[in-house]
Amino acid sequence: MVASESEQPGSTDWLVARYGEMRRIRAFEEAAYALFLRGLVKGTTHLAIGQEAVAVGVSAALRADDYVLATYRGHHHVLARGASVEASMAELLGRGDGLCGGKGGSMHLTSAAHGMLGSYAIVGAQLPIACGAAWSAKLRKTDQVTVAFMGDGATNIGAFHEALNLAAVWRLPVVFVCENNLYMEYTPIASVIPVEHPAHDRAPAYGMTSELIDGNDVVAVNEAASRAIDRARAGSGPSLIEALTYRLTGHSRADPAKYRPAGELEAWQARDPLLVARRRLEDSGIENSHLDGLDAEIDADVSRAVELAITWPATDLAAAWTDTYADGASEWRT
Amino acid sequence: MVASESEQPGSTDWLVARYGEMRRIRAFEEAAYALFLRGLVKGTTHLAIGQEAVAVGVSAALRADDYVLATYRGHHHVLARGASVEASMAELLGRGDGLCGGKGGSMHLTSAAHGMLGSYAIVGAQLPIACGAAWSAKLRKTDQVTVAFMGDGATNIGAFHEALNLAAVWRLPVVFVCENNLYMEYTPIASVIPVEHPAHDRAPAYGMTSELIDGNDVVAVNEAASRAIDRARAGSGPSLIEALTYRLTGHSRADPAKYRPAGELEAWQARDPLLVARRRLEDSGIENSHLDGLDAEIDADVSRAVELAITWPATDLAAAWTDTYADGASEWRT
Amino acid sequence: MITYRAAVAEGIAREMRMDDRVVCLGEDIGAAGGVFKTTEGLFEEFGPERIWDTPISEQAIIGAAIGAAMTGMRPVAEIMFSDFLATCWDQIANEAAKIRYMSAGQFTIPMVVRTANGGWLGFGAQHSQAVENWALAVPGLKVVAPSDPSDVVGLMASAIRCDDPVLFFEHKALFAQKGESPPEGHVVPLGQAAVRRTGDAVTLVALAATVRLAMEAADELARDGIEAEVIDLRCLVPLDATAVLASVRATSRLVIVEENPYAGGWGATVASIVADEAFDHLDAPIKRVAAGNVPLPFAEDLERAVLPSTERVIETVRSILR
Amino acid sequence: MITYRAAVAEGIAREMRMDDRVVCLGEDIGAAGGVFKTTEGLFEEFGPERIWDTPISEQAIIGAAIGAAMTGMRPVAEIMFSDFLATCWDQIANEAAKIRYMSAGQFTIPMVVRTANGGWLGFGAQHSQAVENWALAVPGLKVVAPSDPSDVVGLMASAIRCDDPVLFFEHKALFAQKGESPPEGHVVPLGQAAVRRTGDAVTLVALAATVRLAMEAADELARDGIEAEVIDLRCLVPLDATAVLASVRATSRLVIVEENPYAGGWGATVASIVADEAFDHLDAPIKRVAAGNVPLPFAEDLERAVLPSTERVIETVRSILR
Ligand SMILES: Cc1ncc(C[n+]2csc(CCOP(=O)(O)OP(=O)(O)O)c2C)c(N)n1
Ligand SMILES: Cc1ncc(C[n+]2csc(CCOP(=O)(O)OP(=O)(O)O)c2C)c(N)n1
Ligand SMILES: [Mg+2]
Ligand SMILES: [Mg+2]
Repeated sequence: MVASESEQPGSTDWLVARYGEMRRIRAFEEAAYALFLRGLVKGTTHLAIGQEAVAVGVSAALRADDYVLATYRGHHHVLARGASVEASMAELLGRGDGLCGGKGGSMHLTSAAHGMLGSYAIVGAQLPIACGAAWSAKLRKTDQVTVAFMGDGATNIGAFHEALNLAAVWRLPVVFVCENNLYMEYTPIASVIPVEHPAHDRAPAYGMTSELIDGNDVVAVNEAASRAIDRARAGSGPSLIEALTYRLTGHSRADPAKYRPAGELEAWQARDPLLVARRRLEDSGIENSHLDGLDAEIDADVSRAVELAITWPATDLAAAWTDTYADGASEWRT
Repeated sequence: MVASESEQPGSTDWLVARYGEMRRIRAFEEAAYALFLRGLVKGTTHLAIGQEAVAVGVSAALRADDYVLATYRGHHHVLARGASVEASMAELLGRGDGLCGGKGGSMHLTSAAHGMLGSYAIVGAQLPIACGAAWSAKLRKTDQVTVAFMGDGATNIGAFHEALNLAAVWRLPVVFVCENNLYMEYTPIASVIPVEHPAHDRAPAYGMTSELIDGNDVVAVNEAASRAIDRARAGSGPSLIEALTYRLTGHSRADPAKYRPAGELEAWQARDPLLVARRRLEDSGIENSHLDGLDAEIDADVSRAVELAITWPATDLAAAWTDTYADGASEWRT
Repeated sequence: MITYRAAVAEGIAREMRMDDRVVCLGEDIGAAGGVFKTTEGLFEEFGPERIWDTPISEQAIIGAAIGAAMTGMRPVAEIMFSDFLATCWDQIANEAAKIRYMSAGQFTIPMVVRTANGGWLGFGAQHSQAVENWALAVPGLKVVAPSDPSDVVGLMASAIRCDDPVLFFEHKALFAQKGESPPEGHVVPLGQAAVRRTGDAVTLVALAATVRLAMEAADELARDGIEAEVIDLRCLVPLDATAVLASVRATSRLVIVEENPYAGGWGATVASIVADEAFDHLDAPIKRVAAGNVPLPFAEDLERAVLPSTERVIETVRSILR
Repeated sequence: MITYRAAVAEGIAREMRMDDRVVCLGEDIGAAGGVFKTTEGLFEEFGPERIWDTPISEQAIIGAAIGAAMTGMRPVAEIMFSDFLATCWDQIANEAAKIRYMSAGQFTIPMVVRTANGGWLGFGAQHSQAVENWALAVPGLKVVAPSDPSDVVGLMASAIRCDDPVLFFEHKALFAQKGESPPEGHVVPLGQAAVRRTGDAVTLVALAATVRLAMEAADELARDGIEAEVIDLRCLVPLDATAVLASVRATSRLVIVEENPYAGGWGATVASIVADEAFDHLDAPIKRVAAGNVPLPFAEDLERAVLPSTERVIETVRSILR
């Protein structure tokens, strides 16, 4: 979420707030999974458990009027921007009061009110669109910045190339953030890419500034994001950030993640972004028990919100026929 | 054309043969332009005047069973591979005995008999297809090499990125040759690209070997092409060559090329690949008068071939209805 | 008098003068004025702040337009030849067309994609297709294809003012055509077909370049006392089915003249509407004069053999009047 | 018994055993067995020399298949969801479909593009479309969409043996469906529709997942003594128009049940053929039960409201029998 004025980036208060946001996302994701198993969340859903620090660290570096675009793995981003748990979960449940009226679903969480320009489920598709939002800010001279998230696998698709090139040529105020979680679905990214760092190693091809960072450390993410966002805001053009992270669950609900080498999951569990933040807070003298209390509070909040969303009514069938065109309807002929 | 056994690459005989091929292409292009002005060649046509050395230098490094793919600016490539002037020009004229029966036209010259897998008019489209031909050679264990030509402007399209990445990941026996002629249509390439060398500077993004060469020197082209082709044939994977060159005419028949800065054309005319080759030959003791004689011979040959093609009959209208499907016909329903 | 070609730039310029949010992007559209000269003068009048040259990156062009449209601009993107829509079809069909719906109306996409469409110029299989039917098949898009300079200006006004993504098909074979230059403020609403000629014997439904074929056929048929009504659809979405149905109810006969191939062509959708909703009024089989089911050949005579022709329209009408 | 899902791998495996030139490529199709498990077992049986995992590069996947097909292989490419065809539409519609024609038959493109198509699974607007109509609109492609496991095997054999580029639409909602496992050597020729049920009151034309809707509707109608004939097209190209026309000539009534949106849907092409060639035999308006003209919504109840249903088929048939 946009950091409040009182919180000085890097301060203990600031980090506690970020920790809380990450915990909130984690609780949301766990609830989503549980509802999936209960058959209440349908279709498919891609959790960001383990990748919370990227969303939270970047969001805290943004202004409220900045723009964000994400992928089908986007719950963390919409929540980090400030969307409510109720409306987000209601969307996964296909309810009329969900963020997108039940018409988008888990893969398309969108919240205009939070500058969240959408979650896109065609790999790479959000990247050219992000260029457009950034171009618009430049044209309107608003100094808004656009951040586009993507996965490591997305760096192999044509849209990535075209978007990064255009951003560079037009010096657009956009920051591309690659969440490198080592896998494109079930395939290790190293097996489908000829360079070590899928995004970072390609930045020179676009003459673009780039950083390779620890994506599980919310502080490191925030610092790098702040640098890139400041640069964009100052009119110095786009940058790229490759955040090394890991999804601690399967690719999507159906995936038991059997393709992982032994020990890999455990090693990353030890680097869980929540643990990393806790360790930092401990070092600043925050008691673990205090954080446990915070956890309980957040968990209870999220759980209340989720239970509430479950009680919300189903979509009105008439909603199927609205919003195809700007007149609000779907008529394509007289 | 595939160099004959007797010609030692780099030898004077070899260079005279290459010079002759370039001259033949030049004469063809000039004839095509003249026929265009006479209204006999219709549609549009993209000449390679000034870029002959790239085609001839690369072709001389290839085996007869190797594959080549080109762009809509592809006359030089199909001729360099050995297609006849008659059949090539007849295609531009839309004649039934043209290379593609009049169904392809200037932008789609194709000659299976010469391993010329086609000229593609959607920028970048030939690059993934080239990967496929190379993959096939690998699968069939034939040690054939595939060469894909492209323009500088093509390096900004998604297909370029996907093709180079796949070639690298699969270590395909393919060589990508970028003819950097400084312009994408009427736009200087430098204005739409954030790096200095559109292809060469991007090779590292694919972990790919690359050379930046003088594309107007047929010897330099041949040497670089030989290195890359040998590497591919040996199973050491793909490479990239960026050949600096210049089109001495407009982008297509309609273009007066007014966007050129003063002096640019003249500077490149002084580096005309035919002149560069002549200078090399002079240094090797070949009299200019000998080459003038050769020119006259080739020009007369080409002109006879062109006049012959003009006399060839129009397409049979029935040809419109053949070759949509493999049964030879176009029926899509019972 | 103004050419269809110049009408494109004129239509855009009129809107740009009134609305700062309108910006253009595309390959070679700036100082070069576009490869078809359809943006000539815009760069001179509006400058590089509003007329943007792009790399050869069709996905980036459409994506940039979408993102700008979502955030307050009204971009007009050029895809040089409509065949190239295939290189950015995901951005058009899966993104631009669906963002409003997927977000339940949170975002509006007021953008125009202009593109040079169609055949008759000997440009071969990859530069000659009529692909307005591709767009018809994607809910969320509007589809416009003017047949004369006045409509180019009037429909461009509506397209740019429209809050939906509009695919605006400029017909290559019509660029040189001249017509009345419409007065300032000329607007042709989307979804309103034009009856180009009235008649009682048969209804000819046409679009863009096929309007001329239908008109020529009607003139020829009139010599034999056969009066054809010619409807220029102007748009495929919104489709003015009312106009078609009203005409067919009066003439009882329908011939559709379309440039795309028969299989999957837009005429099939029009035919199916009529075969359902005006069935009782039909006195003859519904006929479609469309392109043959082949990629377009390069040679002029072959291309003409494949594309619809005035002669085929005439023959077809005669075949259902016998 | 075999599932539709397993039939996909079985159909491919049978051809791979007989013909070394058949190779597969796609995302996660190797050791992972495909996200829909439709290639399960292939990697184990044929190994990495014949089953190739790719990066997320749909244009490269199709391009690689084209180039390999031109040079002696018979590749089978997977595009995970048919919606993603939009990301490689140029390679499919402008390259694969046209290379044979543009080269006057110098090159042959024996390749199959398999893809998971269609809705009913709550995957939302970008993972649920039925886009077989996109392929119908492009001359040069063949278009196959099986409705049961036996046809999956038999049509896969024909598709892989076909020397043209074939788009093979596997329906996501049918993957779990079980049916008889067809004997070795089972081949269903392309372009031969199957009459799934005979009847004299009305012809129902369906494809892939809509075959079940038509059959259920027919069963229900039969209770009232209305006997519907159900034709499973199996392929859009080649289209078995003969079978449809013969049936309509007998029943005099036609209802088409298709999953794609009405505008630009394949049913329109079928309707227009019938409205032309069987006009004199028709006793009622031609009806099309298609998806609504909207992007597909995520929520289950909304998606069902938009997609065609058994109930709508029944109502529609009743409406033309009154
Ligand atoms: C164009 C396209 N191709 C394939 C897919 C199917 N798909 C969905 S997620 C995914 C893997 C993406 O990997 P990555 O970019 O690393 O993101 P992650 O899932 O790891 O967050 C694939 C292949 C898709 N959605 N879009
Ligand atoms: C996808 C696509 N976009 C645009 C075009 C139109 N076009 C044809 S040639 C060309 C310029 C290509 O420049 P470059 O790659 O440098 O090749 P050159 O013409 O200089 O040989 C353009 C934009 C096209 N054919 N395909
Ligand atoms: Mg990943
Ligand atoms: Mg160039």
